Amino acid sequence: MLYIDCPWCGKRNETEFHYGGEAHIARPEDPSALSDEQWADFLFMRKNLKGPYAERWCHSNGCRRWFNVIRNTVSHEILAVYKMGETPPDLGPKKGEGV
Amino acid sequence: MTGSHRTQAGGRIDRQKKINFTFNGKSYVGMEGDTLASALLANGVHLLGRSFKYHRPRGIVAAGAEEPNSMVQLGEGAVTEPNIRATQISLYEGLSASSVNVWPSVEFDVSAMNGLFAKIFTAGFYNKTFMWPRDMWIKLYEPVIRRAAGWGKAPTTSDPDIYDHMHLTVDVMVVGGGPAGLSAALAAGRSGARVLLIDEQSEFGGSLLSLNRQIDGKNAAEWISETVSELAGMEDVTLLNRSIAFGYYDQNYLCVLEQRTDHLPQAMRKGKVRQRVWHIRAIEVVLATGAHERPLVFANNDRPGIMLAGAVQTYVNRYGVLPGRKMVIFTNNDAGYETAIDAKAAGANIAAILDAREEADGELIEAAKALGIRILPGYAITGVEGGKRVKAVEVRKIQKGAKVYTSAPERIACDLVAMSGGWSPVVHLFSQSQGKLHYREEEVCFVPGTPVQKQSFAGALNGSFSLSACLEEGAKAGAEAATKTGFTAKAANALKVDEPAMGRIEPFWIVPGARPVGEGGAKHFVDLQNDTTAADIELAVREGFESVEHVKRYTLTGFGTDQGKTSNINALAILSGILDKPIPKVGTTTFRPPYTPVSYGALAGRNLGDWSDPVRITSIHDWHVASGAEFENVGQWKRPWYFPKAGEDMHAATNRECLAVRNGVGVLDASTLGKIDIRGKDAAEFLNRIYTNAFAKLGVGRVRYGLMCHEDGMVFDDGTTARLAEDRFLMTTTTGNAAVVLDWLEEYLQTEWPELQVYCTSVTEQWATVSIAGPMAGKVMAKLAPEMNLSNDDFPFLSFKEGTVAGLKARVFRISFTGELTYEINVPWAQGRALWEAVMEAGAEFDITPYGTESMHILRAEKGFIIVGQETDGTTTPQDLGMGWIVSKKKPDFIGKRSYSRMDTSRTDRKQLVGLMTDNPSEVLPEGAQLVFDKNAPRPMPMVGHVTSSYYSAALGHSIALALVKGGHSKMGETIHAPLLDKTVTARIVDPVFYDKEGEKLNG
Amino acid sequence: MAHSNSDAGAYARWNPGRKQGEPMVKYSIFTIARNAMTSHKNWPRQWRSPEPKPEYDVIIIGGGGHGLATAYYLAKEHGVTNVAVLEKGWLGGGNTARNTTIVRSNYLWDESAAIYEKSLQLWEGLSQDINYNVMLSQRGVLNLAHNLGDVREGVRRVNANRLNGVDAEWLDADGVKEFCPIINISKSARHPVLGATLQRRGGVARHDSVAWGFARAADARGVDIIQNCEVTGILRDGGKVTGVETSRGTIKAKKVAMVTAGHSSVVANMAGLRLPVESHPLQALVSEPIKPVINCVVMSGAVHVYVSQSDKGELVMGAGVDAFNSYGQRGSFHVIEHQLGACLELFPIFSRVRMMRSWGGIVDVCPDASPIISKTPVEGLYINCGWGTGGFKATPGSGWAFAHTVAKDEPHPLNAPFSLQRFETGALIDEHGAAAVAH
Amino acid sequence: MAKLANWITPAAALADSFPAGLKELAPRAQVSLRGNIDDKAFVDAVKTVAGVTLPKKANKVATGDKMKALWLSPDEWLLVGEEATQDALVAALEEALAGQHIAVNDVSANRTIFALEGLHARDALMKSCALDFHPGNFTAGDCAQTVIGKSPAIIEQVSLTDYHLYIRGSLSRYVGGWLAEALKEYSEK
Ligand SMILES: Cc1cc2nc3c(=O)[nH]c(=O)nc-3n(C[C@H](O)[C@H](O)[C@H](O)COP(=O)(O)OP(=O)(O)OC[C@H]3O[C@@H](n4cnc5c(N)ncnc54)[C@H](O)[C@@H]3O)c2cc1C
Ligand SMILES: NC(=O)c1ccc[n+]([C@@H]2O[C@H](COP(=O)([O-])OP(=O)(O)OC[C@H]3O[C@@H](n4cnc5c(N)ncnc54)[C@H](O)[C@@H]3O)[C@@H](O)[C@H]2O)c1
Ligand SMILES: Cc1cc2nc3c(=O)[nH]c(=O)nc-3n(C[C@H](O)[C@H](O)[C@H](O)COP(=O)(O)O)c2cc1C
Ligand SMILES: [Zn+2]
Repeated sequence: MLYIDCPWCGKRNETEFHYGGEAHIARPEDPSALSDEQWADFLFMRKNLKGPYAERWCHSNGCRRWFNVIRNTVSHEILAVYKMGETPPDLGPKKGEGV
Repeated sequence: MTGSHRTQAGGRIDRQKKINFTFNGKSYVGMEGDTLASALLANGVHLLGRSFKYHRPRGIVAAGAEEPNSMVQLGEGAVTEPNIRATQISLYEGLSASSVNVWPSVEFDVSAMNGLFAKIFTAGFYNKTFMWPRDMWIKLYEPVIRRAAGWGKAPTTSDPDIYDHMHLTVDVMVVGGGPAGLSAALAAGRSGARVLLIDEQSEFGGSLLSLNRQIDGKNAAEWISETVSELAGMEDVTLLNRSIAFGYYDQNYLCVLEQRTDHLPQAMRKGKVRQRVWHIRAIEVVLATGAHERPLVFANNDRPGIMLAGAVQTYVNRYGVLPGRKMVIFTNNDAGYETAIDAKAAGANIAAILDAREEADGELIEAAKALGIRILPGYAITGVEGGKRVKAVEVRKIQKGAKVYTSAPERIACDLVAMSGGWSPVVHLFSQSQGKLHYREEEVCFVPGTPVQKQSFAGALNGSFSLSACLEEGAKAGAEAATKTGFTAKAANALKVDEPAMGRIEPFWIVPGARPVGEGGAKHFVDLQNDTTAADIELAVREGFESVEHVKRYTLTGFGTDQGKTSNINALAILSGILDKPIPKVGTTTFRPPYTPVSYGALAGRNLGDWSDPVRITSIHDWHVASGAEFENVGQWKRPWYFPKAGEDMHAATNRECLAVRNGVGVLDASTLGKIDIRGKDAAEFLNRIYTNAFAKLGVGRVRYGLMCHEDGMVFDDGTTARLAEDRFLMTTTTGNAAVVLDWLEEYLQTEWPELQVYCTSVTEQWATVSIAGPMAGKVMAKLAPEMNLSNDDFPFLSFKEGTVAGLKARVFRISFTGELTYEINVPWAQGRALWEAVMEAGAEFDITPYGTESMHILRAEKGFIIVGQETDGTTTPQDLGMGWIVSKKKPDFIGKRSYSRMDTSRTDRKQLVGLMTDNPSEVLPEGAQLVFDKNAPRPMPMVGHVTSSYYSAALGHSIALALVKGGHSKMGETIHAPLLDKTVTARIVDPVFYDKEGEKLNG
Repeated sequence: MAHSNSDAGAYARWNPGRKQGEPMVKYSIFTIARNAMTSHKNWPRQWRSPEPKPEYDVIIIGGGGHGLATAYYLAKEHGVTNVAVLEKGWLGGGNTARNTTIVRSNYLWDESAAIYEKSLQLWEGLSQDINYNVMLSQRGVLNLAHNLGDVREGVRRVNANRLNGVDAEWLDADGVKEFCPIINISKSARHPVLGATLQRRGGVARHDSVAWGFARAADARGVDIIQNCEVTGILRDGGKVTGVETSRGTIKAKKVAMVTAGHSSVVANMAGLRLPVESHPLQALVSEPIKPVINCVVMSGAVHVYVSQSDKGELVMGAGVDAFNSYGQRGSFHVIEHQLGACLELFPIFSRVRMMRSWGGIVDVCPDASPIISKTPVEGLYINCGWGTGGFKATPGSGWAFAHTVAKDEPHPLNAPFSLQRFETGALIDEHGAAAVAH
Repeated sequence: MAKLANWITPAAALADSFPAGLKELAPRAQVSLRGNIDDKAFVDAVKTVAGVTLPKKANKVATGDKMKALWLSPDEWLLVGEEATQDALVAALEEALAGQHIAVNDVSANRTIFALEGLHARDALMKSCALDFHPGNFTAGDCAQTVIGKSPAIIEQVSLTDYHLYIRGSLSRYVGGWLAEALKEYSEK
């Protein structure tokens, strides 16, 4: 049971949240300008990193805000939490590896 | 001969309170404070069960959670429980237990014949045989193997007991209430921190309950009770005994099983919560889980009467039981001596102490000598006499490291062997928390390495085996943990402890018997529960299974209900010897939750029956129940499925309901639809991007149907949206999808288009919705809302009005899912019932007919309207549904648009929605029937689609079906077949709109 | 430090190994009996433990069931024997070691049914083929329906299966009760059982034995199985693969096949490829062994649990994946609690049975819940992944088809639809509907 | 203004079976308000109309003389006032906030309110919810959107031992039954 620090509500159990997968995949401005390959890339291809990974969560049973989390996908440690639109914090060379 | 093995005095049992119980049908008497194991030993019963593979007689080995053998079937009937360890059962009046997996009895067990084939049943033997003839595996071999499977039996009826869950957040959680844990809790508690102390045993004190020690000039028992009562007096300290931390998960989340009534006589348990799972979130965790003693591995070391020395000491000191009268002690460290001394003091005859170490001296050795106990340094047990109880041991002087005996065998008669092979710290929880272990050569054990969460360790868990160290480390860990959580704490001054000095331990992993391991009749057991022997481990390695994980799986070491608490370290040490690889390089297998088994009932808690998944009901629900409705589960909702009248089946009921709507008037509770208020200056633009069709130009007061797709172009929801104001819309979603759609909208608003000024608010349960439909709907409506202008000009199809209906503030929509004139009346949710009753009353003269989801489905299918999730399955585009008209060509972009031009999605021969009419008008195709063009094709038959919806249409007098058919849109009029189990049904492909193609009935 | 007093020198004697290509000892009750006479001291290794050669024709990354089966069929069907299987840990230690072993072929779409059915047919002769008892137990798999939507989908699948030549039956609630008497079919249950699909040829097999059996059989045909050898890089020259970098040095190869289940993205990334997969934890648990009470496999997507009883007596259970991505081989506890609630809905008599061990694996899930068995944009590099929660049953079939793809440098018709291209064209094979619990 | 007529929620049927410490409250005016807390005009207008300063701090309740405002999200509050005042409140807010980017919705019927009171209220919550209700962490004037059993819920602490729980109408019978069961253990003593 992850303990996720909602930027507004504070630490809550994972069961209050909805997982949103990899963060920072912006919807293309003009999808019609993309090739099928580029579109497939946007739709389906994911970094799926082992280690620190920037991902999205929504506090769906709380304040309903979407936000970003950097979580180590091996240790499950949550390294950073930041709001939508914010740039990922610099976690230093070691922890932030692979983000 | 009850009580014959009780000591004269002492122990923590209440000798005045006698407790009657039965084992294997025989009556015995124990005492308050006993466990089943101690009571049986007090009655001279050692033989409790049989081993798994060879069905060898097995007895009690340990005194706690680490016990590998003594599993019993506890209790009877509905409350019977398999595989409970006798060492963990608090004795209660009327307890009944029996041996598991024996037939006809534990004394005489037919399957002991397996022992004759022991040479065949080596590790992994089943991989090598039972292959020919091929079908004999399923017909003969497997059934025979399965019959031998399992230990105890599950009850055959439901569980009458109650279980529940609790959540608790604390500053400091201390696991283990031995000296280390108690002093940790005390130090933390005194700082004012919120502290939780748990211990699996019936009382706090841990191994201190079994030892003769003085703390601060007091008896240990006194120190324990003073400490516990001080803790109990602290406001923010929670004490849980009979509570096992069984799982240590990420972010200091620990789960604890509290056994609340298992120690009570059955009659006193009624109505009480039997077991409770505590979900703990702790800022700091102090682990003080102690250590388990290790057995020694020697020939036939499994005979009943061969026990762990510390357990013997526990039975003697804590339970006032002498498990044997004539004992042989076999040890590789000083602990065995203390057992000998305590047992002798309690009246046992100590035949000898075999010390695997050639040199041993120190306080305890001297004390034993002073008592005149025979000590044999450098000796080991090389053979055991006795089947159901040890009768004697064969001992020899042995040179360590080589198979050399330096003395002739000597036979020593005894009725008990107490062995100590050293101590294995209870690192389970730490390992579960993802910690890596560190091997301590000196203490010959694995201890926790670097902390990985906010955690610390104290006591025997750390490999600190002296009481003074345990107390000191505990106090320090407790104080530090509290300090880290923001309290001011300091460890109290060190307490004065009277305890014997303990000498060094010498590893001694395997004692060869008279013949090499694996040869001859003797067996060197490593895992008693799974009958894994040292020879099995050798065989595994010989066959190439070198990783400790492979050895575990090939030999099943540590696979049992004890999860190898006493066997894992011995197994890996033996493996290390064979591979000539240091123990830490061999490594351990993975520790996993639970630490000890946990009942399914406790894990499920109260989440059973109607609480397994919340039932959502509308405010009109009780009317439906009272009217005899049958219900359908739609997501979490209960919706009326149909309203049968006396004697009607579903078919008759829906025929009647549908005809009422087509010819008169029907009424439906549509309150379950999701409703979302969407507001802001960009609301229209937002909807334009979300829906496939255009919303910008929708007039205020008007309503439009829309389809929502995922980015991959596949339909995922539909519904109508009304424009309440220039900047405000009310969206409806399908019943099951309300929350999903809201999340979806928020996701786009917050993550993709934060520049749009739009707010979404769920109002699903603000509005109850009653839908009246049919040619007479207008008449009913007129009665309900006399002030409302219902004329088609003033209140046209796809518009809404606000006003008063049946005296209630209401919003009325003219939309239609049936093709009939329909008014969907919305009133505040909690007034839904009042509205419904008013509608029934107003409609009575028109024989207004309540209808359910089944009729709704038929009526919409007659009109060719889709249901998301029925006509669609995540692979269906709007175009496939023949709804290309709803996909805007003009809008530059909307969710899903880009995907339509992909190669596969733009094919024209995709599966497309069509209607089907069977050749035989009364034949109703089964939903889910597959369709083929060539009914004579061999299998695998090329399938071209399937039936998504199918009903008998009473209005049309024939069956109708909707189907997705490959290229269906261009195959109107063609013949298609549905090959079923017993026949093939032929149908014609038709337009999916079956009823009132021109839409003439919409206006009544 | 002091070790046991077993004679370490004897280790060499016990492990004479077997020369490459030397025939393996045939397993049978007779060889067991013969070996019993020498106290089992003469069994040879089941597979060799060779040092990696400098170069192979084919390197298979990943010593799970799929990788080992691929090696076996490369040797057996295509005569390609200069093959190495590189496994970073112990062979079979990935998902193969930790799955709930459900084997069935009753998938909805034609493409899936074809490959899983091929697999099931291979299963049916596998123990004999590889001379290793994988304990395939065709005791029947029930897939329960709890609402009208489930019923519709179940019937749809049964019909599709039949026409595809896959055995399938639809049972109503009473039929379910008859087939599995301990299921609660009460109408008043929160999610009552309305019926079920049944595939009688479905069942379970012994997970470890599958890995070990394929390893032994592949080894016997000359394949080098190299454990404790982690691939850390994929070497390329232009657009073509030339070998791999490993924890035991560089190894060259003409072709490289990636079969690393949970770690697909990590390994593919070494060749500069991004994949449409995400790695999730999938948990499972076993109860303490109890006397046999359930003689079939029961799966329920709606209440989310599946159960069978092993030949040792444990109830083997699982549910759905944890929502988040993870490489931790463990999941969240609430998933287990939820699953046991579901279990007791179906089997109230299990309330006093106890969970003995729980664990997790890492499954790589594709957006359409179907696998990828495909060539890649890099010449000579092939990928087999995305089996998600349900690839154990595919082990022989996947290995068979993948071996063809690697040997011939073109997919077999059975796996052609499971290409990487489908994510561009949109020709997904969406097994979600039919596979809410996709084991 | 008249009391709300014919107000029936699914929880009502349970009223007789509720143990001491649990009851469903009579309906109150509940209005959902969305807007920009950093916009002074918005905050001031609400203060004027509703008599309460919207809390900016997460999970806090602000109490005015007529009504209170529960923080639900950074741009969302639940205004709770006397029964049957919602229409007037909505109208007044709409008027006062005209032209701003806001949303006002009458949600008086959307959720029903349970009062959970007394010594064991916290125990019942601990059985139902993972939040930390220790007085050092959650106290009068605090609120939270969370989960009770398996239902979404808003929990507001109103005094030392008393809580109000705002539950979706459709789930009110589930939650009511759940809480009653949770309290049973204590009422039987
Ligand atoms: C809990 C659980 C239950 C399941 N239940 C079922 C079920 O009932 N039925 C079913 O059909 N399927 C089930 N599955 C799915 C099934 O287990 C998998 O699909 C299947 O085992 C995958 O086999 P594999 O050989 O591809 O993968 P694996 O067995 O995981 O093998 C991949 C191997 O690659 C190795 N590897 C990874 N990276 C490297 C590297 N860099 N270098 C070298 N080696 C590497 C790994 O160590 C691993 O051994 C379940 C899975 C889980 C986790
Ligand atoms: N003679 C020796 O060499 C030797 C060896 C080991 C221990 N000891 C003695 O044992 C004592 C050790 O003290 P300690 O406090 O470290 O350990 P302890 O064994 O006294 O206490 C540990 C307690 O933790 C409990 N526990 C373990 N796992 C648990 C779980 N998962 N959930 C709940 N409870 C759990 C146990 O039931 C036990 O009561 C000292 O007195 C020491 O002298 C002596
Ligand atoms: C089908 C199956 C049955 C299992 N049965 C048992 C068992 O009886 N006892 C046991 O301890 N573990 C059992 N396990 C679990 C393994 O011990 C182990 O947890 C699992 O293979 C994952 O490996 P790991 O926990 O070492 O990471 C079983 C695993 C599977 C896949
Ligand atoms: Zn939040």
